[in-house]
Amino acid sequence: MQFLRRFAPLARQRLWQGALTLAAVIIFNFVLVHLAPGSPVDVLAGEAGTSDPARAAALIKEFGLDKSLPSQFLDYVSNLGRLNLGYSYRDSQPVLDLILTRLPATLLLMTCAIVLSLAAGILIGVTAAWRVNTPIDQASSFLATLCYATPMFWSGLMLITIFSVKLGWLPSDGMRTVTFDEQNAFALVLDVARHLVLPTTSLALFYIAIYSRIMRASMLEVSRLDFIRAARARGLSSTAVYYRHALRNALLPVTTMAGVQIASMLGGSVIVETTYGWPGLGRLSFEAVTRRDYNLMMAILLISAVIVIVVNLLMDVLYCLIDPRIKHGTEEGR
Amino acid sequence: MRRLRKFWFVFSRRRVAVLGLVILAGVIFCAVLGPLLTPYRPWQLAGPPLLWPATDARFPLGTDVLGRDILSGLLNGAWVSLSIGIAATSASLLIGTTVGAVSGYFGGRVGDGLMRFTEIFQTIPSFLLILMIVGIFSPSLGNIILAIAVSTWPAVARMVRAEFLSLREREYVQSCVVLGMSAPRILITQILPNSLAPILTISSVMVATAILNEASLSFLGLGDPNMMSWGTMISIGRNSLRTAWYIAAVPGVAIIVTVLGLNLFGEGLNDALNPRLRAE
Amino acid sequence: MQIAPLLSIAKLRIGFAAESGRADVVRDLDLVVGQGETVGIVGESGSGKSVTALAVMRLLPPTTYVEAATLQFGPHDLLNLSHREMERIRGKEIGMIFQEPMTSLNPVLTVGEHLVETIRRHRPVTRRAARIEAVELLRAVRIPDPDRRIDEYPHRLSGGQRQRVMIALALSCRPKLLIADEPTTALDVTVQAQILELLQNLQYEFGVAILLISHDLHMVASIAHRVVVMYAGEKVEEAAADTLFRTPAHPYTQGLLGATPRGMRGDDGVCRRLKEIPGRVPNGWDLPAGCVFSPRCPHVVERCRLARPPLYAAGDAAMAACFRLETS
Amino acid sequence: MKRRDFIKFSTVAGVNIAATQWSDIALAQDAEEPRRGGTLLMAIFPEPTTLFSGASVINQVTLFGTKINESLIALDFDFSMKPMLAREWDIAPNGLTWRFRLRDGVKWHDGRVFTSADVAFTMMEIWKKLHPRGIQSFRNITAVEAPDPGTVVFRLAAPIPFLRTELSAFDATIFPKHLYEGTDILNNPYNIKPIGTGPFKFREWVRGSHLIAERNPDYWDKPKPYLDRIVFRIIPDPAGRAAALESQQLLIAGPNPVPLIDINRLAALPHLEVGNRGSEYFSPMIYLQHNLKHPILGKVEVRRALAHAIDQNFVVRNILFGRGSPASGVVSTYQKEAYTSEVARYPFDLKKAEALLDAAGLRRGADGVRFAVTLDPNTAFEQYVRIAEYLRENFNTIGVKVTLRTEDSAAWVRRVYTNYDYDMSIFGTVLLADPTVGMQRFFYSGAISKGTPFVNSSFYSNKRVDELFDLCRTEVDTKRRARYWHEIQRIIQDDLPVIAIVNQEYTNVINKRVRGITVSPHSLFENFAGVWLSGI
Repeated sequence: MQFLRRFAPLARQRLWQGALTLAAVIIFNFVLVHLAPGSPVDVLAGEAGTSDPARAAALIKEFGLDKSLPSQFLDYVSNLGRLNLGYSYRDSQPVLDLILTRLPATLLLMTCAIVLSLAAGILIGVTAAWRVNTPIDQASSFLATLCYATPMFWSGLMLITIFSVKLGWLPSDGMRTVTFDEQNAFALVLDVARHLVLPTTSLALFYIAIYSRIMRASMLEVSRLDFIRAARARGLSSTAVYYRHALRNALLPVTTMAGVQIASMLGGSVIVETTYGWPGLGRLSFEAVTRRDYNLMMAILLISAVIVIVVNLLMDVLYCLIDPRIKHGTEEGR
Repeated sequence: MRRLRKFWFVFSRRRVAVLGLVILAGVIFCAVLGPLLTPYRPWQLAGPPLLWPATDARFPLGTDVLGRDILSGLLNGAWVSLSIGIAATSASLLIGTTVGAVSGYFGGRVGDGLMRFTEIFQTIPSFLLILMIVGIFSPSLGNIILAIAVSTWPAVARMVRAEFLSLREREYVQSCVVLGMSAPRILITQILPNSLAPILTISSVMVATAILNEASLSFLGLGDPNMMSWGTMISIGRNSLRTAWYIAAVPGVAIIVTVLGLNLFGEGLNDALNPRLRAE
Repeated sequence: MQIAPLLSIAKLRIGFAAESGRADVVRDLDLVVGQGETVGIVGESGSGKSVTALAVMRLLPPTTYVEAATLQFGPHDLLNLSHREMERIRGKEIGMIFQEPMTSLNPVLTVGEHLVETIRRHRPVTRRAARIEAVELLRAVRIPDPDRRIDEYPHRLSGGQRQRVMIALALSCRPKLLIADEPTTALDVTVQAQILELLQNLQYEFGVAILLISHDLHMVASIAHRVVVMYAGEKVEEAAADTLFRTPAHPYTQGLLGATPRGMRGDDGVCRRLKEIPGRVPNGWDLPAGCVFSPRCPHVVERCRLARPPLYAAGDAAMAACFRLETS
Repeated sequence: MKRRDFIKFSTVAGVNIAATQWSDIALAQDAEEPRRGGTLLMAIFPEPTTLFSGASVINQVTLFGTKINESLIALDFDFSMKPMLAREWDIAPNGLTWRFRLRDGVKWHDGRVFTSADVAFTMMEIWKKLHPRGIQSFRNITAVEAPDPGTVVFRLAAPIPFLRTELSAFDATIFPKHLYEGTDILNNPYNIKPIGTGPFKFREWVRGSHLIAERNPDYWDKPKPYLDRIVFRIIPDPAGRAAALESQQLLIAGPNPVPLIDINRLAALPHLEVGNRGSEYFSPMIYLQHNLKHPILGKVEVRRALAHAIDQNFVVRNILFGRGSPASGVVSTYQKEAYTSEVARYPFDLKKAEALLDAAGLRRGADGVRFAVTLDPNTAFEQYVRIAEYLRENFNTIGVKVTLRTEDSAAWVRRVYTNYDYDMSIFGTVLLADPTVGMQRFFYSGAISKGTPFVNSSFYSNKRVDELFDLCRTEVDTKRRARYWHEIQRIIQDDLPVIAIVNQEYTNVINKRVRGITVSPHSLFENFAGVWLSGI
């Protein structure tokens, strides 16, 4: 309970900030999306082959595109209040259902990518700091910069070429092999896992580089602080000093950066999901843009903003757990 | 001159930074002198298609699906990527610095308002924003630069604001205020020069990120069709992965090397310009 | 009365191996600390006093070198102990406290966690027993309401309280020697006095020897039995605390005493202007020839610039490195 | 390859499908006894938006729809009619009355009985009102009578020579009246979970992943279907599909499912068969269309010069990798009845092209450029963009500066068919069996209609050509109809509003375990009742 009492004011402040930002995002999205030259009816017309003009006019009327922009915006906001994110012209179903079917895949991919990038990043960062200025350190730093410089889609293509095409170990596409000998839960999990390996690696590579560099710098920084020398003066073993004292303090900047990176990782998932045909929100957003599906585009931008805000809140909670100096929203320690 | 020698002394101590500089120089060399180095234009159907690298003297790096010379594509790509990177970064720096300076120096409601505005761009994933902008407006060079600039200037704004907030408190700025110097003059003549170091450092990383973004856009088919950029070359090679994977691999390596060079150079710059490190 | 030696150091040399060659920070230092005895080391910053302490604890960075004829602590030859054996000594046999209490505690661990960790490191004690012992330790260092304070995080304690926790930590395994490197410098005067009094009581209670290092002559003299004065890496004078005060033998010590307000009240009760010592402390690279204090010594003679003065006897159990004491 | 081909809309008019081309050996294997059971893994791309093939002609909707809903008749390889839901039929000598005897004992998937009322309702309310092609081709059908549940009669105001092909499964699948009558058909809930009489029932659609059609146990044509189910896997990326075909995670994919560069490599694999059966029905072609309102492109000599600057063989060899053939005119060689080769020819000759441009008074400027145009390729398929890049280079060499503009389909349709803000455009089209249905809309001046894609947006209008089109619409005698067609082709090939670049083959990649595919020229767009999986 003590934790909740301590964290409540910070949560309130963050949620208020989040709400404000979300409102700004909504307005921004609406304006951006409606500046688009083409309109969805062209897509639908294009889609249905040789539809005649009367039908095109009917479509415009039906989807309310003839109304003035402000009134469209008012409808949009009022619908938003009722959690109705609008109807997808193209997929003939509410946008919310469409997103909810695709969201789990993206969340799964991102969670794995975050876990992998944090774990690997911290491990590499700590070992590099532990063996500072040795060949291991230089090699890992160089490798980190290399991964940082590799475009996600390119690493995707190469991984597919090697592991899927040449070696055939891993599938190159989709989330599940669709077969019908009833898979038990374990086989299903294993199947999804096999599909998950390459996309997660592609998405995580970039962030492993970032986290390992931050972790290394942070470890070196912390190791120079007084309480480390004091701990060694108390005869604690070097590993105890390194892992229990230095590591935990060095984690603080990494968690901050992890929060900030979530937004860019969601952006990165667009590329990875398109390269691997992963049925997630990223690929859906790309399709939404090319299909000029207004409601879907706005909904995805909104959901992404919500995800980023929620995850940042989680990161703050994590930060408070790690750093007791934070209380009542005043981040002394940060 | 002395400062330059001092800068070079610290900069050259980090071997990696020098490597970055060498790579950067190489890429710029290719970008500028590209057309003179190869007889073919990037789009020109110069030879037999699907030639593997190092099999035909005329095409050292081979040809793509339509027989276009990959080497001249690479050189032209260097020019495209660098120009897009630099243009987008300078636009982003311009917007970001002004917003950051204003909100950092004046603070108060204006400052917070501006920061709230930049926060939007923090919550919307940057590449998704770029995608939306380019996807919506036709994928031309101008729109790509606009999209990248729009999605990256908030990072600059936040950094510049932090710099200005700290520099604003320094005595030499206070004394200028006392002398009755106008606010813009103080901003430009006093505070800006001192915050150039971090701005310069971040700019090289931003150029790298801009190149990565442009490559991703071209890969998704949203690049400028009349520009043979590295991303376009990779997207051309995307479908022939099984038969001719070099078409996608070679430009990918070019991107990695360039971005690597820019990042290493940025690190070197950071150490050389960062007063605290310079003292060691 | 003869005190059994606990820490004996002979011909100690410490230096930094930079690219531009080796620079000695401490040269030919002899020092002995007896059991239960409090020895002070005084000197300006850069005189090598802290480095000496860190050398004893072998906490100096790898770019330094430590050579000595003897660096003996009880049965242990500190120079040649293995890394693991040294870890056994630190905290168990020798405790140490530092200058900056504000940053000497791990911000993300509670006071209790610090204490329990150290206790269990050196002794096979259950967590609950260690915690009880920790509360006792906090009470011993006069921290109010120890039962609640034990679960506090460092940032909620004042500077003085944190230094008390550091002392509790240092003494948690009843070490034979406590090294205190400028323990009160960062604290304000009232708290300084409390800490010093605490150190004296604990010395009486635990019989621990204390090696007190400071630039504050009077603070050291107030609780040390014997004081060593160091200048530019060399021991220039050593004497019992009160002897040093009454009859400072070495010109540098006289200068130091002259530079502190208390020492300036003349016999006629009139305060004279503070005298400060001209010049600057030389660093390891460009040491003057001959006596190291010669450039700043008011009584300098030709001989001082040519040769280094050895340590001459100056009164009972006192010595100083100045030719003027040479009673041929 | 433009990355967007993986979101291929069928902006190709109508449908691009192909049947499998079986070598003789394969035909012999069919003599084996079909085996029950198994799951057919089939590719469907891009993901359909609806499954209601009554109001949409895009291929992925029809690819799925033809497994669920059936039509009155099917077509044999010589386009003759074969019984389907109609057992037998008789056509009045004047071609104005078509009577069909329906098969009895046929049930809808929800158990209701299939009757002539369903056919009447579908014709009058769906094909004639909503089906993009049906609106035109069934215009002359004035009434549909259902004297008894087993008989349906079509009354025509004027003969429809192509009614035979239009009534086949491809364009005219029948829908349950009891589920659609009185509803807003376009938004009917069954549009995404269709009910039909076909061999497979709709079971599941997981967006972004797959669709499943389950075996219909009480299908009227016992013992078919042989398969347990068909899984339509949504793999948006061509290279992904190629990998899946190779690793047998897909057994059948078409049309043009994989990057053309990979086709020959896949064809060489032991377990795969690559063929283009079905091109005959759809006669796919790639057009370069000019906007005749453009001041310079409006001149016919300029268009002829540009025609000379296109090496069709290069396109076939390096862009289609042999999966196509040079086009002599705007009518496909597959449309045997209508095709003629005695038309004006424009062999590849850059010198002649330059001469024509000089003659037209378009001298090279200081920078060597005669004039500049924009080129908007459709980005649905990678090959259109590659051809655009190829044309840009060739036109460059003869002094015509081309700027490429690529944008997604919404913007392309708006530019070419609504705002007419384009100079030249490249797209693929399907001319179907009968040119009146497939080809007339591009050249008939009456077909110009703002906002409707894949119609005459080149503003070509030639009085004589319009007359000939009107004659063809109702002329029943095939010889006379052919003569009209030949004249149309000669005129168009002189005027060149559109330069036909290549006949494009539509290839399918099919695993050799899949048998019984070759049933009709529609190949993949058949109901797969007779398809089975051999055990090898």
